[in-house]
Amino acid sequence: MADRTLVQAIRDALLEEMDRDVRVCVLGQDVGLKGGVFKATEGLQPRFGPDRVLDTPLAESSIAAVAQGLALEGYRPVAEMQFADYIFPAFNQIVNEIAKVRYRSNGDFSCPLVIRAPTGGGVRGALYHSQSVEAYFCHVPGLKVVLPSTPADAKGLLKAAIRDPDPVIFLEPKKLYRAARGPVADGEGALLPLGKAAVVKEGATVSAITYGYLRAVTQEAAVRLEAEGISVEVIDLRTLRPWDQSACLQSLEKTGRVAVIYEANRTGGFGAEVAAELAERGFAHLDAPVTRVASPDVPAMPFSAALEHAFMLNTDKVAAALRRLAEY
Amino acid sequence: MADRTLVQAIRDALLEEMDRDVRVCVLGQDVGLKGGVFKATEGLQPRFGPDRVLDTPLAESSIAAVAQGLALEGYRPVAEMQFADYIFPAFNQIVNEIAKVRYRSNGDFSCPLVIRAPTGGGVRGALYHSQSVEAYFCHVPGLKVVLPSTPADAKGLLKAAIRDPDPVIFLEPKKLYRAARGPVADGEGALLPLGKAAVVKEGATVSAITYGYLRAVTQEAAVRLEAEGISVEVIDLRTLRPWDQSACLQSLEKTGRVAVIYEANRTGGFGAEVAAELAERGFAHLDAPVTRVASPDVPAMPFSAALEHAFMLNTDKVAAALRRLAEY
Amino acid sequence: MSTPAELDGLTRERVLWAYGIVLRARYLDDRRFILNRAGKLAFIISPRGHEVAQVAAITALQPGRDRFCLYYRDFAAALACGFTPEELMLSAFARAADPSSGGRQTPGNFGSRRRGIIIGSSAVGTQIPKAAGIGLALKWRAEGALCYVSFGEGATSQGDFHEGLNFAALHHCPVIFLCENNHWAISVPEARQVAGPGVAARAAAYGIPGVAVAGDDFLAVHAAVRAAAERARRGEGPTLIEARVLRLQSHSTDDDQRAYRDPAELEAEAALDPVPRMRAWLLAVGWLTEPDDARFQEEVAREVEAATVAAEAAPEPDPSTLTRHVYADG
Amino acid sequence: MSTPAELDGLTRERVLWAYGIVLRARYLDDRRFILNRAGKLAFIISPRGHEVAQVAAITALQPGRDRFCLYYRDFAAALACGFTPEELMLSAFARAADPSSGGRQTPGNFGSRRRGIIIGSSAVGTQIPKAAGIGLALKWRAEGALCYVSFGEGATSQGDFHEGLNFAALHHCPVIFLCENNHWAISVPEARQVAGPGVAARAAAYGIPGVAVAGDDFLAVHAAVRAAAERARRGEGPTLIEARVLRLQSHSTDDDQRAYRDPAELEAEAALDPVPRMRAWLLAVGWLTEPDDARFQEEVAREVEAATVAAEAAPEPDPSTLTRHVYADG
Ligand SMILES: Cc1ncc(C[n+]2csc(CCOP(=O)(O)OP(=O)(O)O)c2C)c(N)n1
Ligand SMILES: Cc1ncc(C[n+]2csc(CCOP(=O)(O)OP(=O)(O)O)c2C)c(N)n1
Ligand SMILES: [Mg+2]
Ligand SMILES: [Mg+2]
Repeated sequence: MADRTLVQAIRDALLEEMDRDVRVCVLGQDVGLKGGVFKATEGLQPRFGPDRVLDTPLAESSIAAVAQGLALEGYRPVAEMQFADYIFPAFNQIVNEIAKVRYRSNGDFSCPLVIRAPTGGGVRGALYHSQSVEAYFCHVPGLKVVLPSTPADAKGLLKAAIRDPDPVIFLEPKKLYRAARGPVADGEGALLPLGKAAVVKEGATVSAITYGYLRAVTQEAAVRLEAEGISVEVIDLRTLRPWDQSACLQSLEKTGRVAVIYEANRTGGFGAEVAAELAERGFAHLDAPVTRVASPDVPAMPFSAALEHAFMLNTDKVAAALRRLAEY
Repeated sequence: MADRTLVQAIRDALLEEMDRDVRVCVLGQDVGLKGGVFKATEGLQPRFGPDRVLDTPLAESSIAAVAQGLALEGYRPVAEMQFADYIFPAFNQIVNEIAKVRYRSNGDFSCPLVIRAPTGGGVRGALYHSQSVEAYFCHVPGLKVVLPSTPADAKGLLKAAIRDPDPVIFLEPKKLYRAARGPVADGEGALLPLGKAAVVKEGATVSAITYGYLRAVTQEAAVRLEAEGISVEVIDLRTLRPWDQSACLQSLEKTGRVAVIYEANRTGGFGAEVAAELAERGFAHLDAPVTRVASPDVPAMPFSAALEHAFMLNTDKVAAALRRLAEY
Repeated sequence: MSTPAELDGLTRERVLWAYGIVLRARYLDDRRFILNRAGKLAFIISPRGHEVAQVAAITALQPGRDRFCLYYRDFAAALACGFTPEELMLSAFARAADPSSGGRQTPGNFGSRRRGIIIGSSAVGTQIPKAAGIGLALKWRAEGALCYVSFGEGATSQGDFHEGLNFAALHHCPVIFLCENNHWAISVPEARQVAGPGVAARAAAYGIPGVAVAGDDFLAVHAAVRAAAERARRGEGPTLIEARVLRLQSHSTDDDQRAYRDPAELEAEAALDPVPRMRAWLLAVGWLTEPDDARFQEEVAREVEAATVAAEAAPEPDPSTLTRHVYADG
Repeated sequence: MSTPAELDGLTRERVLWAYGIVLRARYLDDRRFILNRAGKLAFIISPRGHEVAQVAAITALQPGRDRFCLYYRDFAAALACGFTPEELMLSAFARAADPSSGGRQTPGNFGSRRRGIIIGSSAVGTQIPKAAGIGLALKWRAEGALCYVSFGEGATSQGDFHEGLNFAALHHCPVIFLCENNHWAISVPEARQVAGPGVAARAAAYGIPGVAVAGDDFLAVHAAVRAAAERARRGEGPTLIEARVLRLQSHSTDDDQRAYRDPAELEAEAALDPVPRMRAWLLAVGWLTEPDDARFQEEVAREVEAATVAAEAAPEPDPSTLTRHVYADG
């Protein structure tokens, strides 16, 4: 068990998987000598060479397409999009091509690859380095979507994503890259299954379902509420597609009160799916409305510290929402 | 009041708006002499010339970008994407650029334009001519999204979209282009406001909220259920962003039972937003879970008639779901 | 057209085999149109006018070894790559046994893993950078295989065309980019589609060879593709070839080109059908005799009829399979 | 560098004005770095090495009449287009009065409707086809205005570059595409970015002029842009210009180029800083004297200091404005 930051855990996962399987390769802008703008691929090119750690041109559509070509030929590419905000030029290749390869060929072809991208805000990244894009991909059958929030989860889930037989969009909360630090296992011991949520903290009164950066915020809010006598169960989804409905329903049945907490713009965010599904399937057990706590519907997070702060959820806002729900 | 098909109503709207306002222009693949693959722009180029009705290269990103450039210069472009399935190469231009122009310039610039695209299935269009893409755009602050289902609505809302000061994604259910026919007013009398749902049929037991092709299917199901003694209120959202929450909540308060019926893949579809919001805000009035009725989570609609039929919602499936809900 | 002196390694047998493929494509196409008018086939994209170019190109390559990213108009190319008439008819009828997609895609999206035909989609141009990625893999594997990717001139307007060529050229990927330039993208003429001196000339922007050939000249297309293949196998990188062809049918059965094209031009083009021209050439050089040709055509007609009957009788996909193959475990 | 004989319509006054802009850009940049190190500015993208090329280009155009789609490195170009030092400092401090975005975007996304500077984004390359659309509008309006759009050589890899050039060339849009080729896209060198003979050579693919110029040669850049502008205003369509420049700083304050670049090369490039070279040229041709220059620099330093003080003291955006300007009515 080493103590690692989230970005170090990502790098460890890449390194171990490349060591384990010669088919695994990495491509993207600046992934080579620079080691990526967040250092997630640091040291990989010196170790594995400029082919297996390939600096691509500044063209996301072709990054996705080239990764796809490699996957179709039996490689296990891990493509990096420098920021999730810049994944959109590749949207057609991802949604129309990569996601549909298996289905449209009636199972004759498959497209196992990972597309990694730093997501979310809170680092003064402004409108184009802060977006939360998971909802776009969670609506796409054929894709899996992962969004971890601890170093151990990041490593374990990235390793699993690389070994998965299907394409995985792997979103990394950039605010946690260096801020999150914790113990991480080596090698096979680190592996975690996709599709399983983590019950981060048990509780009896309210279920707080979240993911990504807001896991830590929600935990803080839960601690604060505990002192007020409100017992919050915190669940980190970790994988968004497929998401762990049974873990969430189990919690709902226990508490009868659910908040879904996410960083993206509220309307049409992935939290809508979670809320709609739980409100439908858990209806008989609900003592209060399934409540969404999300970011405002503005196009993206502004640069100004004052506006960024106004945009982002924080412990105060989450605690207030959970308190309201407990008191419903 | 002329009797028009939906595609004729679209064409009438374009023609009237181009006559009314010289800034309105049309661009896209095959919109010129051919008049579009569905004939929505038929006769416009002979009337307005090859500039105002511009055949573009086969490149959706540039179609969106050029439309944006024209809008920034004071024109009112209406861009056609040949099929909604082919809007994805333009996703970056739409989401990162068009939608954010007003916000990122702090209101100094605006980007009034319309992007039209035929959406949905049921015409043997297979995986790449049947997709329902509305959820991707409903998650984007800065965009408006319209999806009409009758000739009168199509005309009235398209005219409003063209006059709107903000960018509008205008999705047209291609299965209804010729199948839907009805009375349509001329000129200003046709205009309809964005953001208002239509209560298509009043009812007391169940609220069925839908849009697009499924409006007619839901109406048929409602008629069938009426004979069984189940009174269904049918609401057509018409505009999806912003959607008419108050009309839906009013109906919910009356019936206590809501089904949200949509053609897209279930998971992460726009129906999730409607269901989540109504289940939250209408909680105190609900006698049954807000229920989603949607298409299965497969990447898209297959070509085979047998598989297409299995994919699509129809009167039987919708009636069965509404019956279950009434009996909850 | 050229004479056998220029044959460039081609044998008479191989050319006649190619002619047989061209004939099958044409007979199948005729048959499909009849079935379409009878309401039995929902949708067809015809290769009419492109057949000779398509088959000449594939004849210069090695199906089984190479990879093929075909596009929806590559009906004759698909036959040359090994699809049988019955298989293509299964696809036209959207039958369960359609080897490309089990009836899930419109016919024209060809795929077969064992044949190296990479499953395509209908989204124009997406195959181009994908082929660059496949080429990169083949380069790494260094077994001399290459990737052939074809598309219309309309597809060259997509950003993906540029990104694919730039990538393949940068990394010397063994890829042959073949543009079947029929001068129309549905109703949009080349003059409103391709700025500048033409498709082949765009190769220079990436520092790779660009070659324009007459698509009805079997030997010319074959030689261009063969040279590109040798170059690719030598590790020298990609080539862009523009085969100039005619679209002798409307874009698809959903289109009627008389609405936007000059009737005189359509008539003039009809007289330039490459299939009778290939036949005339083979007769002229003595590789084909009238009686042989008649026998050939009879055989092909029989084969096409048998394929049609078998495909029509084949079962439709079971509706319960709708949700299969979304993920590996489903 | 050239002599005044080649001045091509430029007056001494105009060139000295341009030199003043270059100086302002440099002084502001130095000031911003100090503020960044002091923790007062979160993020900077430096134009260091690009200033002369940027200002020479804008000096050949008509701010107020023309449209400008600048990119994030166009700090000196923004000054030349009319932004004041104080305005740019307001943007660096993300103050409410930042005229581009009221503190919503990172500095470097310049916009001002009244000045014809089209608000940009950070997404590389998106401005290129947008400029084609603006060009189309200007062509329709036929008032002789043009659209100038700039970008790095990394941006030329995007599909949007190709789509924008193809469209503008097809429709003879009055657009000047100016690539500031500094040979690096963050850490990716030109050799792994741009296949083939180079950026300017790509113009031929679209049948438009492509011109490469030394970006530290004020007169050469000015002349190339001026010729392109005349061509555009005559209705003859777009031009692609490649100005070869040096990136004398890391990509941004989040980057450290010593991690991926050869120290000897960095040192050699530092000696080629275009700002002292412009000064030396002006001294050599006698348009500038040492005392005048000293006075100039003092003025600029004062102006920059005043701008900094004013901007730092200006109020931050009111958090309650977060949800404004999503739609027209909000
Ligand atoms: C991304 C995308 N946009 C639009 C279409 C609709 N469409 C299908 S084929 C076609 C024309 C293609 O022309 P070209 O590339 O020249 O090939 P050809 O059909 O002439 O062989 C168009 C516009 C599509 N399939 N994909
Ligand atoms: C679509 C997109 N992808 C990636 C990035 C991240 N990024 C910002 S600048 C840059 C390099 C740009 O290089 P170049 O175009 O040469 O311009 P330069 O910075 O050298 O002036 C990258 C990769 C981005 N902003 N947008
Ligand atoms: Mg064509
Ligand atoms: Mg650069």
